[in-house]
Formats: sequence, structure tokens, C-alpha cells
Amino acid sequence: MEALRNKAKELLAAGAVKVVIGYGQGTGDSRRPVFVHSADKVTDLVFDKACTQNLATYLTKSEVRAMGRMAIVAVPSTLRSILQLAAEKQLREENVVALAMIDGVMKDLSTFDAIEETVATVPDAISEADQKVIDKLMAMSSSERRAFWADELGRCVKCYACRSSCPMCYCERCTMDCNRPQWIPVASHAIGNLEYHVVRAMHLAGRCVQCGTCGAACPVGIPVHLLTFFAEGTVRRQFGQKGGASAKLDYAMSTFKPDDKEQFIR
Amino acid sequence: MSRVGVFICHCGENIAGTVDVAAVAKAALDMPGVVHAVEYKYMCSDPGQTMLKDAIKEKKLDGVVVAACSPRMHEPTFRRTAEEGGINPFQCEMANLREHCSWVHEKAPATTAKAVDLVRLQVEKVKRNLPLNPIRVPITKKALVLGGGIAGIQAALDIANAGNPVLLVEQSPSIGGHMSQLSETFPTLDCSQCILTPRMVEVARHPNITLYTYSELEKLEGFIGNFKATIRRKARKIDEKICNGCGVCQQKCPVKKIPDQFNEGLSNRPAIFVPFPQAVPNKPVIDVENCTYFKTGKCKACEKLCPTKAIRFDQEDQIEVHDVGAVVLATGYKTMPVSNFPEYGYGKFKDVIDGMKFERLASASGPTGGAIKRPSDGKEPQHVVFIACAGSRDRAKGVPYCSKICCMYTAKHAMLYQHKVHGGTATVFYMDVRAAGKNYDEFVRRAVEEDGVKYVRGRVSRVYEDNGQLVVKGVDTLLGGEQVEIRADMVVLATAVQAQDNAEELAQTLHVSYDPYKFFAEAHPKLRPVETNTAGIFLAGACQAPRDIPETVAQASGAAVKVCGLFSQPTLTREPIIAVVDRQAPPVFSNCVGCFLCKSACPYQAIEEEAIKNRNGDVIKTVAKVNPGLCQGCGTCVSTCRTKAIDLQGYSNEQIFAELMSI
Amino acid sequence: MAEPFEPKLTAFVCNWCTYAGADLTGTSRIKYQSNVRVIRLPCTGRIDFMMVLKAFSRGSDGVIISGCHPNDCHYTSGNYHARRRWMVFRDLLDFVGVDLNRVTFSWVSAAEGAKWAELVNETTNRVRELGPYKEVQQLAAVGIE
Amino acid sequence: MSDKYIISESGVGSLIDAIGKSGRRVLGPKEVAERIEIAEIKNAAQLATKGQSIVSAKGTVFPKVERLMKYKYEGKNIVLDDVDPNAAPTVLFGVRPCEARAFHALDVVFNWDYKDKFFNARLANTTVVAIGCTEADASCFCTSVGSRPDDPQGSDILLSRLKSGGYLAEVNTDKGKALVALAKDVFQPLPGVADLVPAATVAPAFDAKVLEQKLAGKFDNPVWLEQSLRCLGCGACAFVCPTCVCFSIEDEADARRGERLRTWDSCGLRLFTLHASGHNPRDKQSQRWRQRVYHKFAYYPDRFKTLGCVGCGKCSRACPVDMNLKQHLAQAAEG
Repeated sequence: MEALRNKAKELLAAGAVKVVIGYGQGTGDSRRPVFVHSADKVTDLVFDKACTQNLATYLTKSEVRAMGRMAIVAVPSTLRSILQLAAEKQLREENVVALAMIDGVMKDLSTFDAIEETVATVPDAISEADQKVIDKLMAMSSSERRAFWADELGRCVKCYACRSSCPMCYCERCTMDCNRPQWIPVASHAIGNLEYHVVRAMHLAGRCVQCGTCGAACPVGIPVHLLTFFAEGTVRRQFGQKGGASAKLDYAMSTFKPDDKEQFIR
Repeated sequence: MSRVGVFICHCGENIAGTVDVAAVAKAALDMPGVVHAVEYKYMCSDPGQTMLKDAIKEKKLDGVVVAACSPRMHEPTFRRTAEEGGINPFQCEMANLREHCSWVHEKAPATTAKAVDLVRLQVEKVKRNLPLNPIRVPITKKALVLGGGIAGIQAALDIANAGNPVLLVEQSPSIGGHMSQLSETFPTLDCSQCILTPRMVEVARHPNITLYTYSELEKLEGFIGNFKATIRRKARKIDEKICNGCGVCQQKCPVKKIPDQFNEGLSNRPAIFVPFPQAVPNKPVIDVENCTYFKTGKCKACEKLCPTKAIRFDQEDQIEVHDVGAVVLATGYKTMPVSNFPEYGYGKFKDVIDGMKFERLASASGPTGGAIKRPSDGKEPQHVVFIACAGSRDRAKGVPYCSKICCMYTAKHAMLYQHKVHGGTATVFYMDVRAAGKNYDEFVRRAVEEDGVKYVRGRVSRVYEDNGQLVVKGVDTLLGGEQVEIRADMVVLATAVQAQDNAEELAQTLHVSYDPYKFFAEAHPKLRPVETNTAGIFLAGACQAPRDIPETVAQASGAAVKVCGLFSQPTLTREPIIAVVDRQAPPVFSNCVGCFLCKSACPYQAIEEEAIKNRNGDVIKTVAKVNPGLCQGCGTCVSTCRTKAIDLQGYSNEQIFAELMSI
Repeated sequence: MAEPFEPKLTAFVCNWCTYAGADLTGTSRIKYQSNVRVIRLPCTGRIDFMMVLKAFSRGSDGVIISGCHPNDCHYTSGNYHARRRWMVFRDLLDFVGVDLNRVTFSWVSAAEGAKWAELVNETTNRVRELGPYKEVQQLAAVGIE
Repeated sequence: MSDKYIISESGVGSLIDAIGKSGRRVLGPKEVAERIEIAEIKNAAQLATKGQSIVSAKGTVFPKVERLMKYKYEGKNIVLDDVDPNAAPTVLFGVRPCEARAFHALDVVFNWDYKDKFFNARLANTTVVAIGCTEADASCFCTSVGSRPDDPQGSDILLSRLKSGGYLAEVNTDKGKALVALAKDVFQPLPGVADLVPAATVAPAFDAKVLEQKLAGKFDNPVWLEQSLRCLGCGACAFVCPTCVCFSIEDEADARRGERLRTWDSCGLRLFTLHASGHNPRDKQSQRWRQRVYHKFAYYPDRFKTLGCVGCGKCSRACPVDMNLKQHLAQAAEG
């Protein structure tokens, strides 16, 4: 953490960055995102186990970008988000420095190549807990799964905390907000909720970095991240491509191989 | 509120016999937005069409649904009729009551119910149709032909003879390509040069053809009718305008010992040279790697002795940009490098050569004046073994396909050998003899029956040397796979035909797709064999797949016709069924976020990047833009777009959503 | 006595292969069941997965999705892109408990008129067995006070 | 002046049963998988007597999605179907006083000029039985917005925990009396003074009056940008809030029929103020955050003589990035 603060101080003092996006003290013993603008404020930065939210979301936020070059305290998933955002032309190399925290060690990465190298060395399996639930679901019958999701999504109020907290949901106009036609109902009734979350998962397939921030953000505790994890999982399994591996565009859902293998098309 | 007219066709008994058309018309009248619904015996007949036109005028219709046969049959007809009636042709939709209903279902209420639904779908759709206008793209009526082999020559001549300017670009110093190296050609055995050189000369003096030899395409931008081609004209180090091709420079050049590519290294050439006597243009090139002046700064013999003072040591490459409307790819092929055949001792044994070398040996204008002399000692080989399928149909060599021409030229080689070396023996190892073609099989039979060439069906495992003589070890599968060993004085490999080394790079420059073997891909394997899937770029000859001369010439003429067809129109008119990226007033400008994930989804590279600038000219955002010249309207980008910023005219989100809302 | 259940099927097909194939079914007068309503699109690449969701939420009991065989796409690769989407989308539908027996994916070429008839009949029978897709159709009313 | 009774622990159960028998549905805070939801309560055991529900109870009078009307096509004619608010008689049992108080803030809006029949029908059929708070957390700030953990305002009956177990029941309204009538024997007379478990201590963080004055001069203050920089612009705060009234009207229709729905909406969402022209008067998150604060703490007092906030702190708990309203308001009230 000292290394982190020192690096942040150095960057800010030198004017190399205008803001450091990091974690700070929140209500009680929680953590919250903080934005440090001056070298004398770097003590606001903290880093510990509780710092899991993927802050990459802020890299595409106009108010934050307006400040100038950004440094961001990055957990592995944040690094992957940076690469995916770069691949989708939403982020330029010169605009961001990643202060990667990997196993408590701080690495400052100022090029996408450096981030790619680092990311390649970090395992990105999804948490056992999440895997358990997915396995449990897959062991169920189709109708049991439907019941499970009907119950979970029944609580959804379409507050879009999942969307807003997702680094890859940077679209100014989400499909949900397109009303000519209104493909997906705005109202948070059962069908509207189901369609919303299926669409979101489809849109993240091949782009999801499996950070789980959307699930953590849900105020009513719906495991929405499992849907995107699952779709991304299919992509990885079927096509060997994945979100956030490279700053060069390699989007599984807009490329193909003539010999993609499936068993269901008659 | 829309004013839709529904016109239900009986198609004689075809529809009316099964579907209760009166009921359909009645139901249609009840549909919101429908102000007029009638049934008639034959909508496509003159009275039928007149009926439609009149209704459009009288009922002030703004949309028309014709419930009849398949739109794949009569959509153009009724769209034209609608236009004549005074509405935009794309305000007309068809409900398929025949192929999709009356012909496939029994006469029953359910069938009529389906007919009503099919009408409703189209009514709901047509209410959301927008007037569309055909897209007109201007055409630069000048063709770029890449490659000066027989394919390029033929294409260039055909296009030029039709009165269109052509820019023919060839990377080597002379046009002519592989064909100019051949001795005779199958199945007629007429001399290659004799039939080719007149064409080469014709190209040179054709008023419509600009010939750029020793030049390469660097970049191709734009789209059908409107390409910008950037061409590098490599420095020959001589002034072509002044040089009269007298050849003094070649004689006086002190450097003499450079292997002559044209003769496949069987002879030598100087550092300043014309590739071959009949070269077009007949102007030399200085080979900078080997020129004494360029190596040591001394010599300049050619410059001193040139009668026209045409030598230009300081000449630089020149870059030129040309506007062209169409491109013909005729970049040809290469044969598999013989270094790939250690088992046949190539490189180790001088007298194991490939087909091209043999062509030069057999050529009257070749290093031996047409006498078959083996490279090692210049002796006349008494026994020659020809190995067909050297590399072809061989997965291990990465060439699973058949090179197509080898069977024929191997037969030709064996035949020529027998003609030139009386009493000599020619043995051919082969897998199959594929001689499908006019007079082809007859030709092979002649080699066997009249010229006594021995055909052994089997593979050669290796070629080795046994006290100074080559031994070819193989099997004869017709003799029950028995081992055969043949002592030969010379071995000729019919090496596989492969794509040029730079094919992939070139394909990417041109945005055309290519197959796993780097041959350029045709737009459709059966129906569009001379087009690429990039509109305006066509294919001729062996750059698309192994081909012999007749096929190449035929395909080249085919490509030429496609180009002429394109050029025959004043402007290029295309159906407006294309994708468009949403544009709005500031501050939104477009719903596109500029992620460009659609780019790789487009089969036609039709999606471009457009920088939206403010008044001061600084970029506000970069968004996608569909090039109407390239888009073919498949809509793959539309379903890729997360923000629904791309839509497909004629199959818009609103239209399809409306259809779905009425199922 | 109550009407026997007749399923509603919605088909999303490409213009160049399957729609033409279905036309051939007609010209060859091959009979099939009349439960299907065809939505004609230029290419399977145009099929947005949201269309399938809508088809179900708007009362379809089954869905057919069909286009050109690999390599035959009129637009060279639209169907390859579509295939990838289907692979992911189908898995996801299964994950959220949509009954995959109600969705048929197929390649039907312009020459396969008989296959189209077979496909429609087979799917119609299967979905008739399964009965109306209440589970999803009822959702439309759930959650509204 | 309210009548006071004693209810024993078991009395609570009997009361719930009695209410159920009377044909009213009982909703209340219920623990489901470590979350407290407002859900149907079948018996006293299901009642979560501590902690706060995540989503407020406002859904009982202002559901997250409600149908306003339906229509269908008969031929070309459109047949309208005016739906009735299905206002089932409901007792909201065991909610916190802050939630009870919140109904007033909703009432002033839904009866401001137009009288909303859906809201009023539901409110009229809803009786609120609150339980005073003996615990609070770092997000609570009722004491800063003119209330307290044992505030009876808005409760038809307020229950306060007795040291000896059971509750003191303060019956404040006729709706409350109606409940008493359902189970007379449950409500025992009060023996002298009730020995109550002390109410939770919630230290005041700011003075709402001062805040209101400060806001008047703070509209263009950089504090809003500074505070909202981490705000994601989602609607979590508004959708859990007991007093947020923003809604959207959505028409859902196909070629044959359609319905008009009213759904929760949030001024925190970018689209909330987006004009068809593309212009957005509140384009920046800081503007939307400011709007949220001003709406509740400046415009409400000005227009309705009441605050648009009850200090329940649900928004702070629900926020994915820990926007702690209490803290931010305190900061705004300073300097």
C-alpha cells in the first residue's frame, strides 16, 4: 500500500497524471472509490482484501476523463477491462496508467503491451462460490432453472446498478434505452426483467472480464453476474477467445471460423 | 395513420382453390391502417396491375400489400407497378399466399387463417416502410489489371478493345509471365512464344493500355467504381523514353555471371539486362544488387557506351496514384520450390530438375537452343524419369489439392523428349492421369501409344545416386505394388502449383478473401467464379486456383466482360437495401459509440470510420459509417450493434418488430 | 369439448436459401402443417437474438431459425456469424430455463424443399406434444399490480 | 392524543392472525437469505423486528409496475378497459417509523394537483403498524430530518419494545382503532408508565433548516461534482427510497392489444431528462445528483412544507459505490 501511495504521489507531483482513481475508506469498514487529485491527498488511498470493485467503469465516464490523464488502482479484472476498452477504441494508451495490485504487489503499467503481459500471467478462473452455483444450476432441470431465475429476477427493479457498474456497459445509449422500437420493455415485470438480463449477457459474451462487479452492485442481491459469466464461459469454451485478453480487437461474436463446431443445427 | 391497400390474388385456382380469398379480404379490411382490400383472379395480369395503380390514386394509398405468389417471383413486378401508381416502390410488400400457403396446405379454415396472418404481417411491416431510393455510385471507367501474364494480357486486351482505358501493372521488367518461358503448349504443341508474343506486342502498342512493368501496387483505397490505386514504379535506372533497346549496354556490361531467372538459372546474364529477347517493353533494367557501379561506385561502362545516353544511375522509385473503377487480379502462381524435395535429392543432384527448367531446355530460344542436355555435364540424357504429383495431392507437403496442369505438361515433356532424343527412354511415375479437356486424353494417349512413353502408376519414394548415376526408387501399383528401381540420366519433377508468396499480403491490401492455400476466393464457387466478394474486384487465371492456358484465357475474358458490363452503365445503380448508421442532430450526433465491433462482422469491409468534428475542426467522436458502394445488405452488422445504431433499410428493426408484434 | 391445442410457430429464415427452399416446397406441392408463420430476412446474420425472445414473449410456442448451409451464404459469411451467436444464445437460453425443445435451428438450402416440410412438421409435432408455452407466456402478466 | 395499550410477545402473533382472518393481507419486513424484504407475513416468527428492509414499503401504495389502462382492437375499433387499482386491504406490519413517516411525502405529491386514484385507493386501504427502532446504523439520520427512532408520525399504531418483553402500542388513528377492534383481548390496558427499551441513539449529523438555507446559495458549488464523481448514475437509491415518486409511463402494445403501465423511474438516470431533440438539461451526473438533493431538501420544503426524505438511509445502504447521503448532506450543510 505504501508503494501504491508513493507511486500515486510521484505521478501527481510530476503532473504525469491529473487524477488517481483508487479505493478509499467508506461507511463503517466498507471501501468506496476515491479520486485523488493532489500529491498531499494520497493518504486517502487504501488497498486491502475489501477492494474488489472493478474501477475501470470510471475510465469511460466523461466527468472523470475531463480531468486529464488518469492513473487507476487496478485489480486483475481492471487490467482486463482496460485492454477490452482499448480494443473497442474507448481508451487510448496515453490516457491511462494502471497501478496494478497483484498479490499485494504494486506494478505501474503504462503501456497496453505491459498490461497484456501482466494479465497473461494472472489466472482468471471465476470464484469457487460462483462456479458452485453455476454447477448447481446446470445440474437442475430446465424448469428448475427457470424457477430459480424467475424467483431471482422477480426482485429486479431495473435500477441498472449492474449496467452502471459494468466497465463494458459504457454505451451512451443502451439497447434498453432504444425505443424505436422498444425491443425490451422498460417496466420491471417478469418478462421485461428476463429479457433485459438475457440481452445484457449476450452483449457481454466475448467482452466480459468476469469481474463480478455487476452482481456485487445489485441492491437486491440478484446474482446477475452469473449470466454474463456463463455467456462468456461459452465463448471461451467454444471459440477459445475471451474478453480482456488483448488491446487488439478479437471479438468472438463478430468473427468466425468456418469449422466452428456445434451439434444442434439440423 | 397509414392508408394501406391489400390486393389478394386468386392466381387462378392456385390460391383461391385452397384459401377463402373473400374471407382474407374481409379480414384485411378490419386490420388497423387498411383502407382498401380486394381480391382478383390474376393480380400480375395487366388488368390486375391497372387495378392496383388506380387504387393507389383513388384511395390515396401510402402502402400496398400484394398477397399472391412468392416475392422472389413477383416483388420486382409489383414494386414497379406501385411506382407507376405513384408511390415509392419500396412501399410495396408481398404476402406469400401461394408457395407458403395454398400450395402446401389442405383446403381448411386453418389455411385461410394462416393466409390472414401472412397478410397481417406484411400490413404491419408496410406501415413502417420508408420510401427508399436506388443508390447511384459514379464509375471511373478505367480498369487496373494486376499481373502481365497471359491472364492479365487477355483481360487487358479485352477491356481495352471494348474502348476502356486500362492500366496494366506487372512487377517484373517484362510482361509475358510463365507462358513466355514455355517451349510448346499442350495439347497442340504449338510454340508458346509464337502465340504469346503477338499479344504482348499488341498490349505494348494498344492506345487504351498504359503498361507499367517493373511496378507494384502499394495500396488500394475506395470501392467499386471509385478505387484509388497507389503504384510504385521501381527505378529501372534507365530513361525508358530515350532508350531504343539497342542492347549495347548488355554486351558491354563487365558483369556476366549472374544466373538468368528467365532461363531458370541454366544460363547467365549481365547486370544490365532485358529478361529475354522478345521482352515487352524491350528496355533493360539495372540489377542494382549486382551492378559494379552500385557496389563499388566505379564502372559506368553502360553509361559511357549508351548511344542514346539513357542510363540514369540516380533514378528513384516513383509513386503514382491512379483512379480506377475496377480491378482485375491476374497475379498468377508459383511452382513449389524444389528445395521441398530432399527425398528426390534436389540440389544435391544437378540432374534432378523441375518442369520449368525442362521447358527452358526444350525451348528453341532456350540456353541449349532446344537440345535436351542435362545440366551436370551437358550430355544428352538417354533415360529421363518424370515424376508427376511432386507435392500435389500430398498433405505432408501442405498441398492436398490437384495442381491440374502437371499431368498434361508431363505428358508434353515426355513427348518432346522422345521427339528430340530418338532412342531415348522416358518413364513417367504418376498417381492418376487427369486429362479432362478438349483433346487432352487423346494427347496423353499419343504420348504413350505413338511416342512410347512408359507410364508407371506409383509413387517415387526416393532418388539416389549409384556410382554417378541417378536411381529412381518407386513402386508399380499396377504390378501389385512391386518395387521398381530405374537408372536415369535425368529426373524431372512436376512440382505443385501454389499461390504466389505475396498472395496473402496482396489479398489484405485489396480486402479480398482467400482460401487456406492463399489462392484468392471467388464470390461464389459456382455462380460468381470471376468475382471476389469485394465489389469491383475480379479474378483471372491461376491466382484463384491452378489453371491451364485455355481456362485462364477464358476466365480472363470473363472477368473482362464483368468489367465492361460495369463500365457500360453511366452510373452504378444498386438496390437501397443496405445498412445505415444513425445520424442525429448535436449533441448526440449518432447513437454509435464507435466500438467498431461491427467492422469485423461485415463480409464486405463496408464499415468505415467517420470522425465527427465541431466547427473548429476538432474531433468530437468517431463513429461507424457504411459505405453504400460496398454494402450488400446482409444485416450482420445490424444484429451485432448493441446500441441499435445500425439499421438495415427494407428490413429495419421497426419493420421486423412490427411483424413480430402481429404474430 | 375444448379445441385441440394447435401450436403457434414463428420461423426466421434467410431470403436466399431457406425462403427459396420453402418456395420450392410449394412449387413441388409438398404438404406440411400450417402452424408456421415465416419472417423473411435477407440473411441469418440479420437475425437478432432479441427477435427470438420477442417471438416467445408474444405467444409463439415454438421457433424455427434457418438459413444457408455453411459455405452457401449469399453474403459469404452471414451464416457463420449467425452460427456463433446461436451457439452462445442457445446455451444461455438453456441456462435461464427456456425449453430448447421449442427452438429448431437448421440449414435448409434452396434445393431442400422436402427438408423444409419435414422440419416444419417435425417441429410442429414436437411442440404440439409439449403443449402451449405457458411458462413464458404467463410471465407477460407477472409482476404487474 | 393516542390511546396506549400493552401487547405481549404472543399477542403480536394473535394480532397478525386476527388481521389475516379479517381478510386483510399482512405485509412486513421478512428475512429472506440474509436480506430483509417487504413480503407477506403469515405469522409473527416471520417478522424481522430488527434492521431495515433493502427496498422500502412504498410498493404497497406505489407499486414498481402498475397497470393504468388496457385496450384491444375489435376490428378497427379500439375497446378501452379502465382497470381498477386492485387495492387489497393491507396492513403494513412491523416497519420502521421512518417508513411509516414516508407515506406523507408520497401523499403530498400524488395529491398535489391531480388526485391519483390508484395511489389514493391503495393508501386508503393500508394500515401501518410500525415498531420503534432500538438499533440504528451508520446510514441512519432520521434525527437530522426532524424525526426520531420512535417517531409516531405516520403510524396508525406504533409499537415500542418493553424491557419486560412485549410492546407498548400507541394507537394514533381510526385505522389503528379498527385493528384494535379486530383483537380486543390482545390490547391490554397500560399499567402506569411503560418501562421501554431505550430507543436507538442516532446522533444528529446536520440541521435540515440550515441545510435548506445553505442550498439556496450552493447551486453552482463544486461540491456536487466532487461528491458525485464516483456516482454511477444508476437508480438504486431512488428505487429503494420510501419517498421517491418519480415514475415513467410505458405503453406496451402489439397489433391486437395494448396496456399502459406506470413504472418506477429515477432522476438519477441519464435518460430521465433526455429530450427527443437529443438535448439533455441534466446531462452530467453531478447535475443529477444535485437535483436529487435539491428536490428532497429544497424544493419539497418550498412546495410542500415537508422534507422529501425521512432519513432511513436505505439509499446509502443500497448504493454500489457507497454514496452516503448523511455524510454528503452534512458536508453540504457546512460552510
